[in-house]
Amino acid sequence: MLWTVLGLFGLAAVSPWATRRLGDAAGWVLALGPAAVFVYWLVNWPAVAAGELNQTLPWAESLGVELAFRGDGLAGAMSLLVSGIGALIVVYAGGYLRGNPRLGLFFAYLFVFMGAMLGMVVSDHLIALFVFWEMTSVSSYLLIGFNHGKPDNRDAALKALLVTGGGGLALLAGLVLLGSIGVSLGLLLNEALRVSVLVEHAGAIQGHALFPAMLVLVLIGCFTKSAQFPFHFWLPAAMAGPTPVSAYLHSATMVKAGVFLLARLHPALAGGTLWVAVVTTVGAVTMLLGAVMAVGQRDLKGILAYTTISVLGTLVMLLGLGTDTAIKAMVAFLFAHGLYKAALFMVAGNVDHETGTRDVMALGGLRSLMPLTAAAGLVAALSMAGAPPMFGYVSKKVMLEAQVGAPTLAWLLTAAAVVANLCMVGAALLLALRPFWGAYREPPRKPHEAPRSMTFGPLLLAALGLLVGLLPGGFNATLGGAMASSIRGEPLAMKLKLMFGLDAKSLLIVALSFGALGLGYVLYRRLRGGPEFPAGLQGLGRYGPDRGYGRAMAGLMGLAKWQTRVVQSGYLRRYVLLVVGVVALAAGPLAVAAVRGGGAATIAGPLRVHEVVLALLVMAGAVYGVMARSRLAAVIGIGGSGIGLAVIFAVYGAVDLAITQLMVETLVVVILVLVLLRLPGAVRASGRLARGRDLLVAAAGGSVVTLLVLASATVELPAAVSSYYLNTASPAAFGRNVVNVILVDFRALDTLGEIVVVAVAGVGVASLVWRGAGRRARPGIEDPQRSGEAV
Amino acid sequence: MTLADHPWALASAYVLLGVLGVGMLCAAVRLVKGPSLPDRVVALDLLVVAAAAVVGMLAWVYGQPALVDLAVLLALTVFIGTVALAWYLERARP
Amino acid sequence: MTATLWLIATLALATAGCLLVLLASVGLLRMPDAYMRMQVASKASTLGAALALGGAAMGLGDGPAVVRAVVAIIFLCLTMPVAAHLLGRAAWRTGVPFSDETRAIERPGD
Amino acid sequence: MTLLLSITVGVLFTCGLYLMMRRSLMKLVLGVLLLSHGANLAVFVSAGLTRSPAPLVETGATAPPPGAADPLPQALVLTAIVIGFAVVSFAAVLVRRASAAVGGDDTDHLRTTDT
Amino acid sequence: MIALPVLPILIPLLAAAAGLLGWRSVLWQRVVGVAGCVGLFAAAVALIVAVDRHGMLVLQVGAWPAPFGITLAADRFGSIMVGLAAFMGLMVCVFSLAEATRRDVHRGFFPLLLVLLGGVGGAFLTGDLFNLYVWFEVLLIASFVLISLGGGRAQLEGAVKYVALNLVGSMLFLTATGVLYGTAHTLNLADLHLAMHEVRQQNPAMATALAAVFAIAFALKAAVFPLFFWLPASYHVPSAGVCAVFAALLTKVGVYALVRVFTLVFPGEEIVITAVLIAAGITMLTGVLGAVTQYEMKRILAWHSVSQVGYIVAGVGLLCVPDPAVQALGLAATVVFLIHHGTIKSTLFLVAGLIDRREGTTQLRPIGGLALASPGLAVLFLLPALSLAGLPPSSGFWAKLAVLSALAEGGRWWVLAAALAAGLLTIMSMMKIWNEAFWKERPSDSSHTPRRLPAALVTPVVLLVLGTTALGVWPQPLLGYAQRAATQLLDPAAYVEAVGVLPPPPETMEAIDVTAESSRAAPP
Amino acid sequence: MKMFLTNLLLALAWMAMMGSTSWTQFVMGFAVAYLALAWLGAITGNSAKNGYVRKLPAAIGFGLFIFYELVLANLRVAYDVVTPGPNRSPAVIGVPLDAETDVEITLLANLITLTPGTLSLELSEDRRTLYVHAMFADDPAEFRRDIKDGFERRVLELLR
Amino acid sequence: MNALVLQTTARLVVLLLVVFSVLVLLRGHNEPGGGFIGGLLCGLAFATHALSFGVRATRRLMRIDPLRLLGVGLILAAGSGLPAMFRGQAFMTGQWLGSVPGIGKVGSVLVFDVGVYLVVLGAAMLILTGLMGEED
Ligand code: NA
Ligand code: NA
Repeated sequence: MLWTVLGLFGLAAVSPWATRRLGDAAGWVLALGPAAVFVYWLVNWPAVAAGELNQTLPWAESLGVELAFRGDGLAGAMSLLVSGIGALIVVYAGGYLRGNPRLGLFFAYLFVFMGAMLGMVVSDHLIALFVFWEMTSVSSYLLIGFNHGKPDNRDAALKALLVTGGGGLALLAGLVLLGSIGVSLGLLLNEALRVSVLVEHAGAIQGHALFPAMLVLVLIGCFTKSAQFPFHFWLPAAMAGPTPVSAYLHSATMVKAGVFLLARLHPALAGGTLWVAVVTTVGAVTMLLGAVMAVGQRDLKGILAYTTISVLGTLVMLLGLGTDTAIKAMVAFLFAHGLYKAALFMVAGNVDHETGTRDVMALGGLRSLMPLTAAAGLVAALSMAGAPPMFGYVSKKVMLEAQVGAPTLAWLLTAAAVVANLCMVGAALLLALRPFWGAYREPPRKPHEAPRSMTFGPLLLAALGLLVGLLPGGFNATLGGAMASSIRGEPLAMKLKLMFGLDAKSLLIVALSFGALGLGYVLYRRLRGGPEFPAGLQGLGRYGPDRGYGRAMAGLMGLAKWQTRVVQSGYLRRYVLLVVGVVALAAGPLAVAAVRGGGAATIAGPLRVHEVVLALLVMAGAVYGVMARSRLAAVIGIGGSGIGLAVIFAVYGAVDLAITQLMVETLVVVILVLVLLRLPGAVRASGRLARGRDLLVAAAGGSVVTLLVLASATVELPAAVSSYYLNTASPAAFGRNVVNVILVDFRALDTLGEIVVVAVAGVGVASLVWRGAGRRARPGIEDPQRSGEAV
Repeated sequence: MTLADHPWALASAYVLLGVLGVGMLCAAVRLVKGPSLPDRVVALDLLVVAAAAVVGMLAWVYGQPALVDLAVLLALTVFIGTVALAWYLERARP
Repeated sequence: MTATLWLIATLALATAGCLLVLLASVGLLRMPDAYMRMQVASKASTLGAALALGGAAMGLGDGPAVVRAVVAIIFLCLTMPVAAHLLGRAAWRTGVPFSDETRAIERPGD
Repeated sequence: MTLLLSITVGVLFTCGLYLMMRRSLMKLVLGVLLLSHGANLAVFVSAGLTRSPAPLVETGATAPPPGAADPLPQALVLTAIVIGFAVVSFAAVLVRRASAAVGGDDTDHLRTTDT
Repeated sequence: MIALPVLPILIPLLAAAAGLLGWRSVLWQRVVGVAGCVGLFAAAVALIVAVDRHGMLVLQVGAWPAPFGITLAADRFGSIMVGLAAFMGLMVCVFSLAEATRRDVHRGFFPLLLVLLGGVGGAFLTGDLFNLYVWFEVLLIASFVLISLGGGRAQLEGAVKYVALNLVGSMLFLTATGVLYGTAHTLNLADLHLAMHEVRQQNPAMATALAAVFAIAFALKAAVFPLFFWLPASYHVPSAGVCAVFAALLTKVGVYALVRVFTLVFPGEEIVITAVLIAAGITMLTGVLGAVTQYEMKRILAWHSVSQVGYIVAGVGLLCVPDPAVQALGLAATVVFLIHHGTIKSTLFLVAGLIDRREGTTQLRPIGGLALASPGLAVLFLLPALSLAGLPPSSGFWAKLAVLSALAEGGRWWVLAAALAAGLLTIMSMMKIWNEAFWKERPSDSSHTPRRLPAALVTPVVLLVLGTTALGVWPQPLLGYAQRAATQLLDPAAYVEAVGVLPPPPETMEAIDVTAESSRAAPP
Repeated sequence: MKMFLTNLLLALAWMAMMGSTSWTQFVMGFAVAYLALAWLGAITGNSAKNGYVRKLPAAIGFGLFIFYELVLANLRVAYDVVTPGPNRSPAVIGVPLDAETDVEITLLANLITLTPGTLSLELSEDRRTLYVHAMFADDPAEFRRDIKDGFERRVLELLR
Repeated sequence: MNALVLQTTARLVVLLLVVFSVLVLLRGHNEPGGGFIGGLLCGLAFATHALSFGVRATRRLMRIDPLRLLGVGLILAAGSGLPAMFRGQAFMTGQWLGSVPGIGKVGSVLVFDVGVYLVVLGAAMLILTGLMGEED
């Protein structure tokens, strides 16, 4: 299984090069990759059915992450869907983007996306699954923004990435929580996120205190990815991508990722009230909303996008219900949708490609010019509408069955499903009838039938939809049953059939089905002339979460600007003030406590006049340095203070120190004087209030240091290190000046570092003051005012 | 024979240190008062020279010949500091 | 006995030095203009420091220390007048005012 | 004396920090210089004050006279002094170049790299 | 083997000195620069391997026994950090062969870079607190000069703010070190570990106060909220190579010191380290918010450095949880994140350098269309950008996952929430750059003719991108190493034993009492 | 100068031979060497041999003179400082110079400065006039004469 | 500064200080002094010279490029620890050659201190001449 994923990534890496070599045939040839994956799953289906297809590789063991693959029914079915439709999409894209110099790049993105999708569906370890999950987000970002010349496309791509990425973060948090729940249940780190292990501990997990938080986070992840209300708004915007992308995104894969994960986690997490309530509600709302919004669209891809949202809502709702019928319905619906929606997107793409417009109102009568496309569109649309004998009809039937049999609020759910279906019918007819039948309207470009590469896919998919509808038994026995069992967590037989029984429930369902079809047709009649009637519905989109997204972005910008203004004001003095304030506030109370704690300190010994005078001088010099009007006077004051300090050192037996301090001070004064000479004039002082505040904060900072110094005397420990120096310097290090011996021998490494500092300071000053050194710099490269000046 | 052997001598040495201290304070006052920059420089000069005397006395009081070195260096450096300040005063004139 | 005498002598020397330093400081405070302050400060302090240092070094009775003290004294005598001259010149050149008592001020070109 | 010198440390820090909060670049450097003084004195005082002979071994002896000052803080402070010297020198020259570049001894002119 | 711990300090310093000897020759400077970096890299690799195989390597400089001399102690954490410094140093050095102008070289670019690396190496390897201060100053002054090397207004402005604020931190560090010496009377970290037991017995508040001051000093160096101002004000002003080396190393040293001190000297100071954790959470958000307003690539990256420091420090902050398993997770996360961020952020700065070279600016508004014009550059940006955003499978994802797992294990939900929110905004920022520089069409009023990118500029970036991508795809070696490093960090007793702190010999035990105020030499 | 250095060298050699670095040994060595030079100066082949030998006593006398002046002037200033009310008469006075060489002028200016009450302020561009600030200059002419007859004469005597 | 009095004195003072700085360096292991103090003193000496005669004259007088001085100093200081390494001892283990009267035991430590001296001197010179060079 690993190789199927890696193979696609490898294909991604070579496809830009391969596309250039293969020319027009590239699509057909490269499609062999996903086709091979498709074949792999077909060939291995017995193993899948037997649950024997497992593979575990070490990955990030330290974090308990393994590349654990499990080819169960769900994985196998999804893989077949992904790789099968994927192969068709590759073929289709080869035609759709023929001659586009970036076709190779497109294939690369597509294969990354496909590989990630395949990796995701087969992952048993949730972190590995998440890795692939995020890869789909990123590759879809690149795909949506493929035509990035237009700002709208870029915005749409970003919106998709931010919403799904944000959801991904929630999901990650949820998974991390789930992992820690697992560990707290006694699982090993690497097992705690293995779905196959978690399933066995479902009860314990759901009883854990962190379960609700975890569940909500995971659901947010799934809902954003699967465009559930209120996160659905990114999906219509993502129509911007080239059509093959939309097809792939919507039908098979990315948006189904969320549904897939819900299905994957269903055995472990589902069943509780929270799950049922949240998932069912969100799903139902999304189903209704998507369907209603769909009929308000004029853009082919817009209609498709909203109907997709509706279907996703349906799938989620079914998973929320979680009854056996609901799961069967979900499986059927998922596949049916995969087939017809991909076909319809390709059909829409063909229309767009050939006519240059996607506005349904601008199209009409294309049937004769594009017969194959029209045929595929019609069949697929019928499946979408749920008309017999299509796969769509079969799945709709079982869906309604699930609604009717819902444990609570069955009537409400059923009503919602019927309304949604009715809108779907309208939308389907709008898609398939309006452009092809009726009077011919002159589109922007003269249309003719799309090339074979672009009709092959939709025809095949539409035909499959019809085939499964007619003969659902094969599906029941293979894909459907295996997938449903995986979701259920125990064997579950699929029993889809075209015909219906004659019991009351079956009759009700059939009645509802056909009723929806009929009402849908009525709706279509209203819509055909132009969708004025649902124009009001557009408001739902405009004032809904999308607007919230815009507001959030603007708010974020405002907040960021405010923060920058407040925190990063550019006033150095304010920075210093804040830093010192932090020191005073954070360390001040602790320093006070430190002085009061511990033993009595001997801090007030006998005073000597000259020492007191020296200390006063040091302080006076410093204070004068602060008060002096003239900067030179300040230098003199501080210089005096430094020299006083030198003498204080001398008083306490530190001659070397005193000498050094003295000479350094002198040199510093010389340097400061040199600096001062060419310094521009000083600015006026700040206001009294500011000065008072600064003084207060500075004094608080100073007091902290004073307190710390005093506090150091509260602890009495032997000075063993010093004794060692005093006793060892002369006999072992052959020097009688112990301080110097420390500097050049005991702690010579300090001194080495120190002279490096001095040397660098010298180099630095030289580099600052040498104006001449750059004269011979190469022209063009020399850029003294480096970037980052403006704004 | 050191200063420390005679309490009276030691006491008078401390008195002398106090005298120097008072002198330093006077100089500090001038340093602060100015009014002209040369005044301040002279005050600094005097402070350092007084400090040299203090250090010399301390060498005696503590019996630390090493401190004399510091006094020597104080005498050396005060010159350089003054030269620099004078250099500045002359150059910085408007 | 000689030791005590030596001690008294060195103390006297040091006392003179310290008093001179004090004198210089007081003069620095009391004199009316920068030039006169320089006069008092630079010289009295030089002599004072020299005496104090010399006295201390001799009192210390350490040979090398006395040599160093002598070096310091020579150095002070060598450099202090130069420093004072430079400061005076700077004051003079930058137009630091003379006190009202000053009777005559001759300048180059007069 | 420890108390008085601790207060001296505090005053040095206070003055240094206050100077760093001024608008003048030169005062910024002077502030750093005072901070450096303060830190050096803090290290020196914390380690314990002794009015004692310098840690020098007399010729012929193997150790300094008993009660000699702790040599380690001296070495540390010496190192710190020299580092402080290097840093302050560089800062001073930097400030001079910066004030020339922004046309004034004013930190409020240094705002273009923040916002 | 005995020499190994000193080589990462010695090689760059000697090379820097050699560079100064022949400073007039640009060729000589370049040769010495590359030779020094290669040597350092070799030494670092040897060190990492040796330490991982044989345990800690300890060198008593000057053969003076600990705690009397200075001890160099290389544990896993220290060596991997040295490895990071060496690797990034080498990459930036090669990059600078093309980027640094003759003028820069004449002003000492290569010796300065080498000194910076030497200082960083010293900081990562030393087992002595004051020596740590010295190496901090070494790398600090080298960074001062490097940041101002360009000499333009922006460089000088940034440098002033950088210098001023970092010096406040240095002074704090120095003061705290002095006070700590005055309290515990030793500087050797291992010895301090022992001495602090005694200190805590005599005055526990003193230990806490000192811990707080050290935390503040190091947090300032690490650019943790609310002490990060220096970073956004200055990180973006130097040339890209310098930015890269700064991003790789400067804040890291602060974090390193935080880890070292809080595992060895102040273990169990819960109040302080809790504050650090909270600050880390705020830092994550502040940093990303700051980036939102920026429209210049290097500034954006600089702000993200702040944010990412929050993630890094969060791992350290988990030391506030008494559970050693959580502590180990946190520290391991810190190590992983350090390495991740050190490489990725630098790579991105180097990419900014490439864009600067090609387009003449790193402002986002006047450039565009690079995705089509230079697909290679697009790949070189996109991969590390996604990694910075924490999207899998990249080093950034594993690092983030490690931090999140640790936070979850420690039950610090608010910080975890902050980390997630910051993650989203990071994605946004990276995509802003991508949108503006790569996807957006080139503004029509742009008159700049793109310049070719020389191989010396591109090669290190390619290597870095390959390396970091490999790290993302195959993270276990790093993760495992980090885990072992964290375990080692949480075993101070082993550190003390390896350093071999000896009890003082009996005759020196009659210690001079330096704490008492006395004037024994001079009679009263 | 060469002779002086020779003298110094000999003194150092003396110390080395005595195996002592004490200052008494140095003084002894210096004295002995001086005497030797005074006697056998011709050996060095220096034409100014007698100059050095003769000038050393002159220099010592000069030193004593300076010391005397220094003490005297200090006392005068001290009196002025400690007594209330001014009894001084400050002035800036230009003194024409006979001294020509750098060393001569420097020495003179320093001496003037070193003695309290006078401070050399400025040397004219043509190096012919030294402007002196005097605290007690009741009569400028007399002041000039004092300088020229006192300091300048002695300086020139010593150096020429 | 064009002051005759200063220049005349400075000649003497500079010479004195330079000699004194070497003295301080050499005896530093046993008396107060050492590489730092020596280097700083020598730097101050040249500062005096520069202030008296102008920085160009000082550069001419020094003849050695201060940057080279830094390089040599660093190599001496860092290199003084290498011989020990080549003998299999820890870096910077003292290597002693013998006794020199007036200085005491001489060895790698003195080399180290000389390195310190040169670096401090070089840096001081760079800073001073750099700053004053701008004035010329
Ligand atoms: Na203590
Ligand atoms: Na040694």
